[in-house]
Amino acid sequence: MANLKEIQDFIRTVSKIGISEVDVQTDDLKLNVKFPVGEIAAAAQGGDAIQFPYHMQIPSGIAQQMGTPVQAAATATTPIEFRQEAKEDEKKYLTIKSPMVGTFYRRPSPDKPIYVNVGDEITKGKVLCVIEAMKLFNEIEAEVSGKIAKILVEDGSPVEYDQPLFLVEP
Amino acid sequence: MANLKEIQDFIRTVSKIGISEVDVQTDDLKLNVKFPVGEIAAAAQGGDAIQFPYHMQIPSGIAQQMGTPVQAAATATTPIEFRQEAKEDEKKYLTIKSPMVGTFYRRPSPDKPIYVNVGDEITKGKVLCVIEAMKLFNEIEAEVSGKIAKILVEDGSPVEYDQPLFLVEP
Amino acid sequence: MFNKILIANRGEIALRIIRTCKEMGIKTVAIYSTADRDSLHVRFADEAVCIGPAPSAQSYLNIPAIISVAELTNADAIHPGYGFLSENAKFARICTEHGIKFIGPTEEHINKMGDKATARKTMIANGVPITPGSDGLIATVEDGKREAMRIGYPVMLKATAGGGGKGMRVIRNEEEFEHLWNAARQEAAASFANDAMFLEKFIEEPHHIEIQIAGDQYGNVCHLSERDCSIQRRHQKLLEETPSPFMTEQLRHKMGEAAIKAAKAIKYEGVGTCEFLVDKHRNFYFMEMNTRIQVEHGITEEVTKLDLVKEQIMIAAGAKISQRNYYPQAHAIECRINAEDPFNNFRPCPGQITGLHLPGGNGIRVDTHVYTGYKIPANYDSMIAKIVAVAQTRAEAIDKMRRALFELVIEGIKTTAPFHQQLLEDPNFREGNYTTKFMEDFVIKNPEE
Amino acid sequence: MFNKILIANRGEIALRIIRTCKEMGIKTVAIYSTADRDSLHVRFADEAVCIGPAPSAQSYLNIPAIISVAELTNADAIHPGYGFLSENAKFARICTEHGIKFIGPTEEHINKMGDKATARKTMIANGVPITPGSDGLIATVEDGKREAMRIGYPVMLKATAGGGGKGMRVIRNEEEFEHLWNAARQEAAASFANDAMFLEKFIEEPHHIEIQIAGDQYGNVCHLSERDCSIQRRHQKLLEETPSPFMTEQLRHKMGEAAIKAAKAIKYEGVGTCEFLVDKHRNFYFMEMNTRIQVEHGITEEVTKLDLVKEQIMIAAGAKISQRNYYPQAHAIECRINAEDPFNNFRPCPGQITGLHLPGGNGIRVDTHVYTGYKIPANYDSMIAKIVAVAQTRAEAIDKMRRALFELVIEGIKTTAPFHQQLLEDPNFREGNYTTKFMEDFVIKNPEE
Repeated sequence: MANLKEIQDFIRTVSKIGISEVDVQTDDLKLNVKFPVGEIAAAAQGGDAIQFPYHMQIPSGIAQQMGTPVQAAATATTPIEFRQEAKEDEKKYLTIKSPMVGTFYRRPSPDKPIYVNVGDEITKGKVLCVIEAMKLFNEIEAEVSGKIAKILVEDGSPVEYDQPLFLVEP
Repeated sequence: MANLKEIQDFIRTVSKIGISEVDVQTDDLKLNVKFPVGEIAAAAQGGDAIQFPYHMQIPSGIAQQMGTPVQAAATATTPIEFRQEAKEDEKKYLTIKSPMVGTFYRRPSPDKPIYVNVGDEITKGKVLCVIEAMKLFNEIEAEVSGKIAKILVEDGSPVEYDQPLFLVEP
Repeated sequence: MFNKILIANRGEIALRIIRTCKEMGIKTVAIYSTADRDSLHVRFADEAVCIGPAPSAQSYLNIPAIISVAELTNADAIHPGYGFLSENAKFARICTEHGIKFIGPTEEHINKMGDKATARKTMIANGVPITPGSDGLIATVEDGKREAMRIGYPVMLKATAGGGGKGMRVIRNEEEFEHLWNAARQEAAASFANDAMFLEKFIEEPHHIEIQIAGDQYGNVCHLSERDCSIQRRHQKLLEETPSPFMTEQLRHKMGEAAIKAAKAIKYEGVGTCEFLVDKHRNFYFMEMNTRIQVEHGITEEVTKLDLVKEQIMIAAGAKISQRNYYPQAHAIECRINAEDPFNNFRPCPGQITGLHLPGGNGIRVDTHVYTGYKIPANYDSMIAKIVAVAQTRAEAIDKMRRALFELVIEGIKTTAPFHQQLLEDPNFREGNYTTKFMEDFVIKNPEE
Repeated sequence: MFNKILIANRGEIALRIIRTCKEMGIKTVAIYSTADRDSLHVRFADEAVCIGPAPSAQSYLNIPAIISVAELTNADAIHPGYGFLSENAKFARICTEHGIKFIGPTEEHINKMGDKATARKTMIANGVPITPGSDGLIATVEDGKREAMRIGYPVMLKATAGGGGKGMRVIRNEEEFEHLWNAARQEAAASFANDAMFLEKFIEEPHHIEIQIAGDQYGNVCHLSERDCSIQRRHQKLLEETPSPFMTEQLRHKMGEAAIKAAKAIKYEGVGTCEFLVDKHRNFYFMEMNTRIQVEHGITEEVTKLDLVKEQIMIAAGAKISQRNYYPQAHAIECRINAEDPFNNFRPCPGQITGLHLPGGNGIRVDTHVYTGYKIPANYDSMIAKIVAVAQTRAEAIDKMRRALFELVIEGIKTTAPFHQQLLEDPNFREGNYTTKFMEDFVIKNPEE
């Protein structure tokens, strides 16, 4: 009998061919696979989903050129590292993102305690951090309840709009 | 019994033919595969040679623009129609192509008989036509034997290099 | 000179500014909304920061976010491009308050020129010809009717805060005055939160001709000759050219001097444009001054070989301008390629560009932020490319543009390119025989019909 | 004026010629080999005819096929571009015999300038300075040694039919004379079927500077100033610029006059280029005249705003040229982007372009026949694009070119673009301090090592 590994390889392989449905029945196997129509083309092109459609459409070399200023002299200062992409294993978590551009602080002021740590249980409405923008300190409240699984940004770092700040285990 | 590897190879192969569905039933196998209708061409292109890759890779609009000169006044004369593409049902024939640019004639001179007609049996070395280039009449000999199935070019028409002239049933 | 410039804009003008910064060795910070993640300006800048969601009010018009990014990235100047915050006096002031150089005029300049009734007064005081009109703002319908009678119909009713054709009405007789007055005021209130109105003599079939100027921080102003922008549809420019086919050497001299006078009147700093209406007798009237780089600045660059964005940056950094004026050394035409369906009332057509081939070679310049696969967001304006053709004569420039449009292929969306091709074949256009009324009579032939 | 022009070439120059023809309202016929079915020149011409298989000898050099196409399509003129049949006197004659105008000089002009020993004699007779050298061809090794002694070592041994660096040897002393003589003759015989040789004084570290000229059918000749082509590797030009950083106004005047003299000596018709070597004392010596459009003609166009292909067509149609000379109004640099691996001895890299993004904007011109998906045939030369940057000063043009190369993305093949980026950063290059020896000492840094 075909084992799961074989079936999995079979599906992966035929998915790249670009079909919409396959039905197999043998003495010891009954298999039906349907492929979503819209995705077939992408799958056929090389298998994997591409996170940033940009990279498919424009020569990927353009992306590589970021941070290579024409004037060599101008490279003296290091561009700020804004964004850290979420990793694969973080997908099961809920993400709390920054609603604004500013500087991320984990406590209201240097002499006050930290709002939250990894492992803390939070409820909706709990203040998680402040983001300073134009001298204003904006309290960021949790929109979900759960347990803080990861804090993605260092205290005092700049953050951009929509940047993931916390992962929460629901 | 067919194993999954065999089925997978089977699907890959038939996918390139450009069909929409295949149904197989043997003693020990029942197989049904559906191919997405619109996507067949794209899927099939996965590995095969494409006759005119140009059209895939450059905006197809460029091709449409041929013969649309900028100056409207210049459209008075009609461009010569050089090429007639071979049709699907002609694939079983052998094609005799023009080895040069010139004018295609079916007889050596206006008062002489035609070299060959549709239905004529020809053997290798038989003169099929002349092509005039720079006042020189070049006899074109058959490189294959068989029966003339179709004459693709009108007597007295211009032909380009590699242009199909005759279809021969081998 | 600046070390790092934040570009508070998107699309082709953001890319345009990044290019000049790179050439000058200045680092760049791009800002972008979530709708513009895949934009070229994001890729080509040294740093890029997402500042908000797709709606402009929360991203490209979001002053606190933009100032925050400038501070976080240590940008020492902000270039606003055109549109968005480029003529926003409050933004210019906040930049200054935060020690960031706004690359453009001061808050005061923007206020003086942005309010049209004030601008008219300044022009009168400085001897710049303006269209006869009401003495300042009009309070009531009755005042308006009296003023209109004095000026003589037809008159143009305008919102003082207006722009882009909004809050404007042509009134041809007293009967229609009240109705149009109400409509224009409502529109102005909705569009600009300001329903103050004034009246001008309406010039029939005028030429829309603008003079590019540049002024430095030391009171020097020069002009860079004209651009003819009369080919417009509902006050949206479609094609611009320089020199204007309607221009004479004498008129250029007079209009250039008037533009310089207008700029000197307010000690203008930066590059700017004085827009004039020119009637068939070559009388010209000041309309307004745009206190920013214009979309169509490229044609002036091509015939003067200047880089106007570089001039802006140099002026902002305190450089002195040369004391001479610049005259066209060639003929340049720009076609604005918009994602609009010219056969369907120029309906916007956002979508994905599935195939793209841009023209090139002798005398062709292309400014675009799009590429094969680019998705045009529905949130912003529909311009996707500017094609400029430069040649020694107007006839050659027209034929070069036709050749370039023939080479241009944009698939997946509809564009205005087929309209431009027809426009360039029009006998009146080819003869340079057109006014701002041209598009009202121009019939676009749909080849599929 | 011509009704229809056949373009006896391929690649970017074929496209270049089609563009000007379209702008002039002249119909075009493209010819192509089976390897070029998917080329843009095939798509953009009004008609296109396949003339033979991939090898040039059977297609782009196949005179009977090309003449047949011209007759079948009723073309009244043939533009040969550069390379292939552009300097083939026999082809020019056959065109004339068939009543087809060859857009270029006559058979006689090509012969007079194509044979280098004859050209030297003509120059001497007309007072154009040439490098001291042998009095005509050299029959034997002994004659050669005697002449070399008279001229003074080092000497350059050259094939009279030579070109592209083939059949040339520098001889530094009498001991190596015989060995190098034999090698050069064999190479000349194999390359040009003509092993006639002559000797010239070898100029150490010269500048390779050429003067663009144009002559009409009435004996008028003008010059369009110089191009500096000293950045070359094995006699292949890699980058050209105008004005030359080594040029002075006086030298330009003298070289311009010499080039005009050279052209007038043979009543030259068409555009052409006189190549000179210039030593460090600014003595200059005529090398040869190219009786065709040059690859690098675009930089002259950008600084004079002329269209040289249009000039060629006008001259061929009998137009008179203006009697003035043209001087650079800006600075232009061209980088030849080749499908070669600069980190691997410039090994050609034919293949498929899988991703392409071309630069644009202010001051950037791109001439290319490639597109995303284009397969570069291995049969022809490796140049895939010419990028020209134009600005007011040399420093600005260099920075603009660096910005353009930064924007350029070509995927799927290796190109010379990374080399050009390094070249433009080299302090000696930036100071304009280079001769034809430059590339011998230039070390290309492989960023992956």
